[in-house]
Amino acid sequence: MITKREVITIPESPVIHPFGTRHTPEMVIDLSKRAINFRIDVLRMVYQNKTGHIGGAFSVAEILTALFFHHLRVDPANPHWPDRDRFVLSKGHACAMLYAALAYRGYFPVEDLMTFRTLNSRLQGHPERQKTPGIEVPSGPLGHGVAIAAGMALAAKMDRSKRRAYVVLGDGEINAGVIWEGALAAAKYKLDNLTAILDYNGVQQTGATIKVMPLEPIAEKWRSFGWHVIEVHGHNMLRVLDALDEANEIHGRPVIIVARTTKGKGVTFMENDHFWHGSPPTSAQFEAALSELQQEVGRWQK
Amino acid sequence: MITKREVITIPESPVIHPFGTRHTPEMVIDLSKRAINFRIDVLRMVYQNKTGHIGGAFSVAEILTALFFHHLRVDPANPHWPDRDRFVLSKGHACAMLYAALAYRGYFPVEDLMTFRTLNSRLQGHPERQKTPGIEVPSGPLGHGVAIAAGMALAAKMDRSKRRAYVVLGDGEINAGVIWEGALAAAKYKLDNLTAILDYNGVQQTGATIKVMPLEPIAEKWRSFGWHVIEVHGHNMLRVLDALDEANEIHGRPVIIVARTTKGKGVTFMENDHFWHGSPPTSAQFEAALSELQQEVGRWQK
Amino acid sequence: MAEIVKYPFGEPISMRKAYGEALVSLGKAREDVVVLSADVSNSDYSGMFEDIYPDRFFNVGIAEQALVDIAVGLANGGKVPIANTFAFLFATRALEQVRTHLCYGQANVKLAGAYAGLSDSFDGPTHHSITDLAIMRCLPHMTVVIPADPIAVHKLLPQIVSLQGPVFFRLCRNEVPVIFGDQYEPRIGKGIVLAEGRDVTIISCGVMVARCLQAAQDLVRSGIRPRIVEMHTLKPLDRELVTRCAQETGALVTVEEHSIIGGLGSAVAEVVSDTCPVPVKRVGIADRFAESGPYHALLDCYGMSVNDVVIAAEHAVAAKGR
Amino acid sequence: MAEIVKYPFGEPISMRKAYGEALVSLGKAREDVVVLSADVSNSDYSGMFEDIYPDRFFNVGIAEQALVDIAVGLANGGKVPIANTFAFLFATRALEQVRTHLCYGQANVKLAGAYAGLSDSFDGPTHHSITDLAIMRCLPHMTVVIPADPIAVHKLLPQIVSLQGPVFFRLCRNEVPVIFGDQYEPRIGKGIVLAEGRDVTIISCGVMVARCLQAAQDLVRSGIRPRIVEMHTLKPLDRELVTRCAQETGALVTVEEHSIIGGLGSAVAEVVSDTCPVPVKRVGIADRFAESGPYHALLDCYGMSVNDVVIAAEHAVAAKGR
Ligand SMILES: Cc1ncc(C[n+]2csc(CCOP(=O)(O)OP(=O)(O)O)c2C)c(N)n1
Ligand SMILES: Cc1ncc(C[n+]2csc(CCOP(=O)(O)OP(=O)(O)O)c2C)c(N)n1
Ligand SMILES: [Mg+2]
Ligand SMILES: [Mg+2]
Repeated sequence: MITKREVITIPESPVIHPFGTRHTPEMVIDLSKRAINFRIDVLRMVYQNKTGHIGGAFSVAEILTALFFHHLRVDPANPHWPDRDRFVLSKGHACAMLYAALAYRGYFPVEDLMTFRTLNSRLQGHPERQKTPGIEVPSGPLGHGVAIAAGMALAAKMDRSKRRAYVVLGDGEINAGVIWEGALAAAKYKLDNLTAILDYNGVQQTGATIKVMPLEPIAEKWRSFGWHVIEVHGHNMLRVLDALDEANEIHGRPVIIVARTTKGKGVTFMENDHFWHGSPPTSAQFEAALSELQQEVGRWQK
Repeated sequence: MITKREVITIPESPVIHPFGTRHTPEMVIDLSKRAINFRIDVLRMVYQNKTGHIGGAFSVAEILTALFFHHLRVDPANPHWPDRDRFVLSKGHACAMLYAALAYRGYFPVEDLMTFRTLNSRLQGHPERQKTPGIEVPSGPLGHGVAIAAGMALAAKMDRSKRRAYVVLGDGEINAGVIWEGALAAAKYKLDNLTAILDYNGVQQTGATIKVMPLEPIAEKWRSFGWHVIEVHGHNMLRVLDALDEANEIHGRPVIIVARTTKGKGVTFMENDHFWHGSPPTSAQFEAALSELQQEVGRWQK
Repeated sequence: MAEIVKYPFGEPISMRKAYGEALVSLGKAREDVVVLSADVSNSDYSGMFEDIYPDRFFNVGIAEQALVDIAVGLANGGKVPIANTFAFLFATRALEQVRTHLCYGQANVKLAGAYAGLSDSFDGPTHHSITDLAIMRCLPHMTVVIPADPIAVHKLLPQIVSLQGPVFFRLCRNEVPVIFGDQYEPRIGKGIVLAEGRDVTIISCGVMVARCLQAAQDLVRSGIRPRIVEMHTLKPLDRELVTRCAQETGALVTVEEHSIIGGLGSAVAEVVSDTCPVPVKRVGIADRFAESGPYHALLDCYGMSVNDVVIAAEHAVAAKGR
Repeated sequence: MAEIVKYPFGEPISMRKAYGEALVSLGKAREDVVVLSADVSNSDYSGMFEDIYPDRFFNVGIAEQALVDIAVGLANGGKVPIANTFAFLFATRALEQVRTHLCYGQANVKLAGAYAGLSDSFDGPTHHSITDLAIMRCLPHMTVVIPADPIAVHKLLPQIVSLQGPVFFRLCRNEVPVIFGDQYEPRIGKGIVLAEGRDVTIISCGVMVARCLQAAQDLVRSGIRPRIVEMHTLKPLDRELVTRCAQETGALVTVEEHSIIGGLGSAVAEVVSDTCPVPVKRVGIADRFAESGPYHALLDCYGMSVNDVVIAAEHAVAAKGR
């Protein structure tokens, strides 16, 4: 049995690298390490409560870390600050990773993480606005993120605010028609303050996307819908940070960052296997995964 | 007041040019003329009952005529023949034109046309399967056609039948997300027995598509979703006939014929004006429209 | 009470036009209001707002799911969005958006459901909206409001916008008689007794209220004195009023332009079965699709004629004995 | 009657596994059956059919609207499609497809709504399906069937496929006790009296039937003899049986894993308010969203414990007097 304390894998209070600061090697190392530590937290959360989604949480570790510990202009002490950047985890099932990021970012106590999906927890099975500080809108049913973020970006434009809207999408998720409705609308309104990040891990719930619902040519799809496309290695922290910055420089159209990632990233037996979409590990699997991730943290430590 | 008899603008029983016959000049002339006569029927139906959609009916006149009087392998005497080609008018609001084509094709008495949208009529405001022979599925709520026709094409493949599925789409209609869900699925299952025809008239209900919801680059959108695209002048009967044939020769992927058309085609004051999407004409407008269309028939008569 | 209802009724006025005007007034009064439509702004008359406040108007094309989701995003930015499309589309095509973000997420978005009931009569059953009340009513946190005439549209819309949280405002397309006078002061959540009576209570909403008032005159002539209640708010239902009517009149009739399953009739039956079991006769569409045709003819043919109300009231009274 | 219900209940069996097995048997019996899923075939267990009949199985990705529409196209070609996804998605995301093509168009498509009620308990309120019965029930031409245990799944699925027209088959995700013995022979449209009693009738469906049988034992101990009715078909409702129970026992309790608005309770209240007004107490979720947590704990916390049924029955009996 894991105690609540054990979850604190980064005992020092985490450094925030404010938006606009240079992407120094130290910062990249710090954020990369942190992303792996978040994977460990997620692993513990899902293992302890025997429920949750590991695969798609692991694939967005670097993306969420880059957003919450550098790129997003948010204030955990004032989560309703009107000019905060807006973030939507459209692939809501990956919320264990978001909860880890939010907790360490200061939105709520890190101790709460281990209550994930239990009765009376503030951390629901999928993101929930009322219970969890830092969540803008619920998610879980896939497909909403593009259109919602478009609405957020539209509101920012009306307010002549510099705030931006960010949305993280799953690749299976973009099978959903409402994604393309939102894509058309964002292009119509030239929402260059909207950045989508596609977690292009090539796997959805029941198998590889190429088998379940082929998506190639992915960049052409978004381009033909009026979006600017940036392709990036989604586990390379520096590239992710740079891509997020680059998106701010695209004018007159929304941007999608197609992040090439691996589902279950970091744990060899979980990678690319849709079994790990929504299954909790056994204790042996937990130990193996933990040790692999800890070794990986160790490699960044050097 | 128009009597029921007056609707019969083609008194001779219409020639059917069976599928596979050569697209002779006589056939093209006959079908072109017939399409204009159908416009006259539609005009009368909408005028008499003061309700219905003219603009989008006029833009598909040649397409529906080509399909029902040549291309489709159907048998009005046996509307449930299992191996009939399947046709879905996804932009169901244009059904006045479909009803005209079905009536003259022999599915039900031509006299019934003038009962359009009245109580107890077999001709509902939007297509209805139970009441109207020749209708495969209801339509009206936009967006269903691609996915439904994909299901029809899939069934044909399972049965190893040569029957094909056809669907006519509006350009405004393809704003709807479910269109793109269906497009992905049709490509996944390589449904080369599915032909979509996009009535690309550039106008939707509240204005030009470029203003309401821009769709360009249209061909790239469909290509990036895995479809073969044929572009054609949608009021040029020979080109429409040829494109429908050409679609049969594309293997391994579904085909969309992007038909460049004009909303309200054939009546100068109706063309390209979204006002004529769903408004019935006054008596003066009716007379003016009728005379312009009759002159046009006359030109083909020579 | 006589001042609430106008006798004789005023000339018919277009409900959608009244709605467009109310929207424009609101646009003036409240700068945070934004209006969205899904390529039907010339049907639902939200286009009247667009003409005057183009910068606060968004036409998202034929994309009802995105319509609601974009509104959710705008609400997150502090706007008060009023999303417009056909009632049946909110209640079906965009329902997951409504459930997840408006009801569960409690986004402050208002839905103006145009062409409700059979009012888009000629377009036929694909466009009729005969189950929207059942669908919206079952969603937690949803408020469901149904104006009975053009005056009600004007009086209710500002309240809807002032309310925090999602509201479904169910609108008729057509010209309907003005039944309310200046004394009509609806408050969301409170039913209104339009006429007193002790033999039976007729509870109705929307354009059927006028038909109930007509039915009341027939009933009085045949010796039945009905109480007439206008239930402009279907959810939250005025349970106290419903129970009191059951206690005081011993029988109820519900009248709605909707299926007899799941809507007002069902809401009333739920309450009185719990608090004061009395006969409830439900007037509405008998769980079937209608057809294309003229509006008032459809109402008559599909179980919502004045006479249908009269007969239901007679049956309700007769059932009291047993 | 004792043979219908097994006492003590059998060991818990996974409902979704029972469903997968029933689907496979059906695949053998009927070549015209095709199965579709929307990227959740390892959740809804339609994947068991895929394993054996891959050529008759279609995974359309995360596209529930296309799922239903493609099924409509297949039905048009003479197949009998069984579409599979989460119950809440049929009842919201794909609802317009369901309404327009299955109900209005009467396409012969079956919907297997997985993870219904609170049974996808840990995924939380976004995935819970607490209004699907209200939504499906209000649609004309829809048949709504809710199996109470794994045996019922096996017995009902073939009937559903034999029926011409759309059916919504509401399925629990989890392991539930086997309550029925071999004598259980459900017929769609007919409720079943599982236990006789004269003081009150408890009408329930789905996994709550087991809890009602447990509640009955408690009630008998405290001197109340409840009649227990299993209403596996919510629509068309067995009105005769409901009315007879009202007449013979004078009070009713409805029990469902669903909001108390619009579902079984509402259907029963509609009927008895019309035919035989008696107290009806509705057990279910009190018009709110639940939360994440273990399944049985959620049922207990959100108003569907055995004790909630007992208390409702006591209240119903007490209300008879008044
Ligand atoms: C509309 C909808 N359909 C189905 C599901 C069930 N579901 C949850 S996650 C998932 C797969 C998502 O795949 P992807 O978007 O690729 O996510 P990732 O690989 O990043 O986990 C599915 C089908 C859902 N949540 N919402
Ligand atoms: C889902 C849906 N949304 C809105 C409508 C209302 N509507 C009917 S026709 C139409 C415009 C269609 O435009 P388009 O597809 O371009 O058709 P066309 O120009 O050929 O008439 C709209 C918005 C509808 N029928 N269905
Ligand atoms: Mg993926
Ligand atoms: Mg058009």
